[in-house]
Amino acid sequence: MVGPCDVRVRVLIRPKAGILDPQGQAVERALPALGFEGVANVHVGRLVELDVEDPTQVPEMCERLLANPLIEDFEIE
Amino acid sequence: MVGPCDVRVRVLIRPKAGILDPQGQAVERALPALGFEGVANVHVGRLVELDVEDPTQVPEMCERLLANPLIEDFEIE
Amino acid sequence: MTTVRARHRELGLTDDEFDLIVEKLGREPNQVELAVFSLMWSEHCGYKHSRRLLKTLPVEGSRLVLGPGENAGAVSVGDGLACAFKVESHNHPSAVEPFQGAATGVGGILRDVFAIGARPIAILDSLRFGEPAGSARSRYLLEHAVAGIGHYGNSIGVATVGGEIYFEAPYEQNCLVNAMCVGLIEIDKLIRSAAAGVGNVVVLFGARTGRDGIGGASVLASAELGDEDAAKRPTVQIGDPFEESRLLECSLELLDRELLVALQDLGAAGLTSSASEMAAKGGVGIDLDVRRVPLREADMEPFEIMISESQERMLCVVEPERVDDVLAVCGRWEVNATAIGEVTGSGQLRVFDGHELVGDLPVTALVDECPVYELEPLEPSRPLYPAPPPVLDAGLDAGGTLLGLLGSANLASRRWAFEQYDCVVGSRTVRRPEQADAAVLMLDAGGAVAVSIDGNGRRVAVDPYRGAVEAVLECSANLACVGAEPLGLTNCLNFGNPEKPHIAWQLIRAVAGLGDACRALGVPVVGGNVSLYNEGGEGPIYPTPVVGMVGELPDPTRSGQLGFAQAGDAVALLRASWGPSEAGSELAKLRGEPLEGALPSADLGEIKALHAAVRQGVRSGALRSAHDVAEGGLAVALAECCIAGGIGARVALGDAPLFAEGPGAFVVSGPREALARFGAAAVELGEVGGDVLSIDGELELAVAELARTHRAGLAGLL
Amino acid sequence: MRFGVVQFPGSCDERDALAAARRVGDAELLWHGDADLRGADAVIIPGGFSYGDYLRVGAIARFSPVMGAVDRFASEGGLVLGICNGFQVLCEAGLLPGALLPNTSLRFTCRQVEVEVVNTSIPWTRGCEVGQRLSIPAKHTTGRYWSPGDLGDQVVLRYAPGHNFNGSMNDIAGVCNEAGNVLGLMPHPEHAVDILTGSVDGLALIGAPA
Ligand SMILES: Nc1ncnc2c1ncn2[C@@H]1O[C@H](COP(=O)(O)OP(=O)(O)O)[C@@H](O)[C@H]1O
Ligand SMILES: [Mg+2]
Repeated sequence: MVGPCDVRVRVLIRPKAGILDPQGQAVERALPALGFEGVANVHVGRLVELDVEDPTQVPEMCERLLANPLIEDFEIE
Repeated sequence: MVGPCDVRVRVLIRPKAGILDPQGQAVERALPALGFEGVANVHVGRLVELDVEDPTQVPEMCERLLANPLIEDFEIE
Repeated sequence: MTTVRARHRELGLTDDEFDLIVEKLGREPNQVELAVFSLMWSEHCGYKHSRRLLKTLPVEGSRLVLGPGENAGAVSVGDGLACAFKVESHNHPSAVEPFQGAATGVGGILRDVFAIGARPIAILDSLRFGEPAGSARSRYLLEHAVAGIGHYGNSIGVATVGGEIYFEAPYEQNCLVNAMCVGLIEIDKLIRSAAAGVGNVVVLFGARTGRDGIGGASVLASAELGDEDAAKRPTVQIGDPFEESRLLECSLELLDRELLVALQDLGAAGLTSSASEMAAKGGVGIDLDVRRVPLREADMEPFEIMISESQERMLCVVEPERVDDVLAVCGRWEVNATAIGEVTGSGQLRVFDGHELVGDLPVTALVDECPVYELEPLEPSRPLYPAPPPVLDAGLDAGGTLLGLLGSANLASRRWAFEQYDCVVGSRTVRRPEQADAAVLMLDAGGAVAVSIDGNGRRVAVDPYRGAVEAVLECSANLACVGAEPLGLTNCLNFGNPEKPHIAWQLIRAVAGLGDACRALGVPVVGGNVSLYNEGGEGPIYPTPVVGMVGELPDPTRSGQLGFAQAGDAVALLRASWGPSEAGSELAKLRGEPLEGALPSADLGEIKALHAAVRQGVRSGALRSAHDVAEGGLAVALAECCIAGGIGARVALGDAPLFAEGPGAFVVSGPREALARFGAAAVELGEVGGDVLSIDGELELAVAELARTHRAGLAGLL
Repeated sequence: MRFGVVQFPGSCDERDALAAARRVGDAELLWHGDADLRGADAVIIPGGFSYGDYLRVGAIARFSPVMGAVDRFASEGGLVLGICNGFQVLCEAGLLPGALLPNTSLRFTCRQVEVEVVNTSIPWTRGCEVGQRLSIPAKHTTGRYWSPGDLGDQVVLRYAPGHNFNGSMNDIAGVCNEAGNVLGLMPHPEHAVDILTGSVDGLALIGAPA
């Protein structure tokens, strides 16, 4: 399945700034209860990793499928 | 809320090797039908980003809250 | 030799069992064979300590369609339709990883039901945890187990319509997660799991096979959980409801097109138990080639492939000329399907790795000749369990006591949990949680089925026989309250280590109680499950037989409800052989009293007649509400009727005790003249109306306050 | 009136939607793999967990062949109703504005809710009065509606006060496209078509075009 010339790509997907991120908030609220102080700006997003033959496809794949540009920002590594 | 000496930490959380990753599997199966060829080894995980005063605490945070060590591996950046 | 012996002990086999295996094979088993035997002869698959007891349960009934022995039992509900159902435990996996453990528990019981060809229509869950107050672990297990059940049931589109949750200290280390599934099937479409037809092809379909739950059946299900839990963790099974929903539709289409000879789910012990049980039931042999099994991970050894507990897989037997059609149907549902073997006349389960024979096992030895052990019961001379810590002041007045009970973990509203479950999908749900004592699901041809699940471990701990009888009566009472007549029963026996004499005694007495109650009510036991060795550091769990019952009612528009319905209606107590006591009651628990004293004895004949009277009253419309008096006694029952109806009542109880518990009583309401028809069984207590519950003038509480306390109880603890 | 009810892998409520539609007209299932609406006058994208809700709700289903046909059908003014997961799919497909985010509770919640009809000018609500309240079950984990900017009268349904359990912006429960032929909502009208199961208010929406 994995071709010789495949590249491992990592896509980081984050909730857009300004849109409520209850997951981040939940983590931020839970940490002090566990005794972890001094934590702020917690955000929870998605991590997608894949092998692709043609890395130039990836931005379009993100735009159309992996992320929803209306509510999410993505970063390709 | 953000202290001067805070560090932005990025945690990547992935399904443990060998443990079923239904999401990655479903995405991989769907992609060709959607016109995205030549994609393999898709894995979907979580991305947690946070500002911490004391980065040495982060591994323990992952163990206890951010990740589920039974089924997930985490990587701190 | 010594290494082999070391190995068989690791796998949970005794030296005697190992010698017996050598005798059956006429030689030493190899690694594959030893792994297969260790699982088939584990408690979980072999029923080593329960088989003899289970044989004592009644299995006859006029409506019986399928009794114990198949993946699920079934009873006839008319129009050529059968209702299939079964309850099963996933206790140890849930204690290790509650979300996935509970989710895969639901997945497993769903497969048992569609393995006989039935379409699942309902799920119920029965949960036991330690006290949530003051135990972060218990709250964690509760939150994640409930989320896991919802995740799986909601995603696959089967309504979760009922269940129960109890909190007791003995479940702290060893929680219980039992799930029941109910399905519907046309009787002539029922399919068995018996393999047949030498030369027929064995097809594995569903998820690919990984290292999930390797050793699960013998390690997770047959050994006490101790500190070494961590070692078991890498084998956590992950559920994929999306895979299962395709597997379900695919299986039902294969059966609909009559393409299969036999069908079986892969549960505990994976391919090993499925293949050998299919072969044993059909009196045939099966050859399997593990090399053809689609793997999720390369380099799995043959024995790993044979015992893997990867979820969402099924095994079927197909005539050679139909294999292509079967693969085509699977393809349409995007379900992997592979021919991995064939039916033979050898009576052997033969495991090949390509052309190499890596295991050759006599099927009867695996399935039918597992050693069965005699229990050595000893009645304990004093309570086995410590008294619970007192949390309710014995000096409180009646009102304060009632509020204390309503807000307590065991009696508080379960809304926090059941709102996480889809109870409407399927368009059958006529009675949802908190509308009535049993869930009601209507049938397409008219009529409806009602389902209930119950089992109070603390009362069984006080008196295993009467406690088990009460569990059956409670289910039957719940069905009566919606107007349903019991048709069949399933059960899950959750107990501690049966090799301990006191546990053996609990098990024997509880099964005797189950059997007697079923015989008295004329309800057959159509199936179930056994989960033993439920012990943690602090000792055994409460003995917990969980009973699931299915009944029928002719007219869903006449389904009963528990809430008072109409101002001016009379409120009555309907009772027979009712002699409630505080022994083992919720009040006794909250006051920290030891688990002593006798549960009230019950005249099963009288109570059966009472249930019939309530059922008739609901069906005829004479009763506008019906609710059985259970945990918390009469006062709590009255409060629950007020809360559910959003209306008050003014009653005088006379000599009836407020909080004592025992079977054989109902709080009902309806027109005064209608209630009069119940004759001596009925005692008029008062009248529905207003926004206050007033008992004997001595207890006056606003319904709004009762509701607030009841609603806040569980959510407040989390 | 002929309804087509789309079936994706992982759909849950398609049979319920089919039965509900048959109370007011003819209806048949449409397979996700066929780019063919088989002459339907109205299409229902049902609830459930298409493709397991994996990656992002509705993200994968929206690429299935049948959705291409739905897209053309909608652009020609065909009537489309997206329920719950169907609403999510239509938003992902760009047939409806906005997006659906995780409930603020982060929990799946199943509850009978009341919604208020605020726009009766579209085919799906023409049977309703402005301000009319409908009792309909809602059940989802990802129902928090969000959209940049003001939607004006594309807002068709709002949760009645106290009934917005998912945290939707401005209590929005259902929105339509600019033309008004495509409606998406989180509550399940197909589960409110029989008094025995709790309510018949859903017929006001499903039955409107018929
Ligand atoms: N407590 C019980 N009461 C009645 N039947 C039981 C009980 N426990 C197990 N059985 C029956 O024994 C058979 C084997 O059970 P089990 O191994 O759990 O089946 P499966 O592997 O399909 O889940 C089933 O038919 C089941 O109904
Ligand atoms: Mg089975």
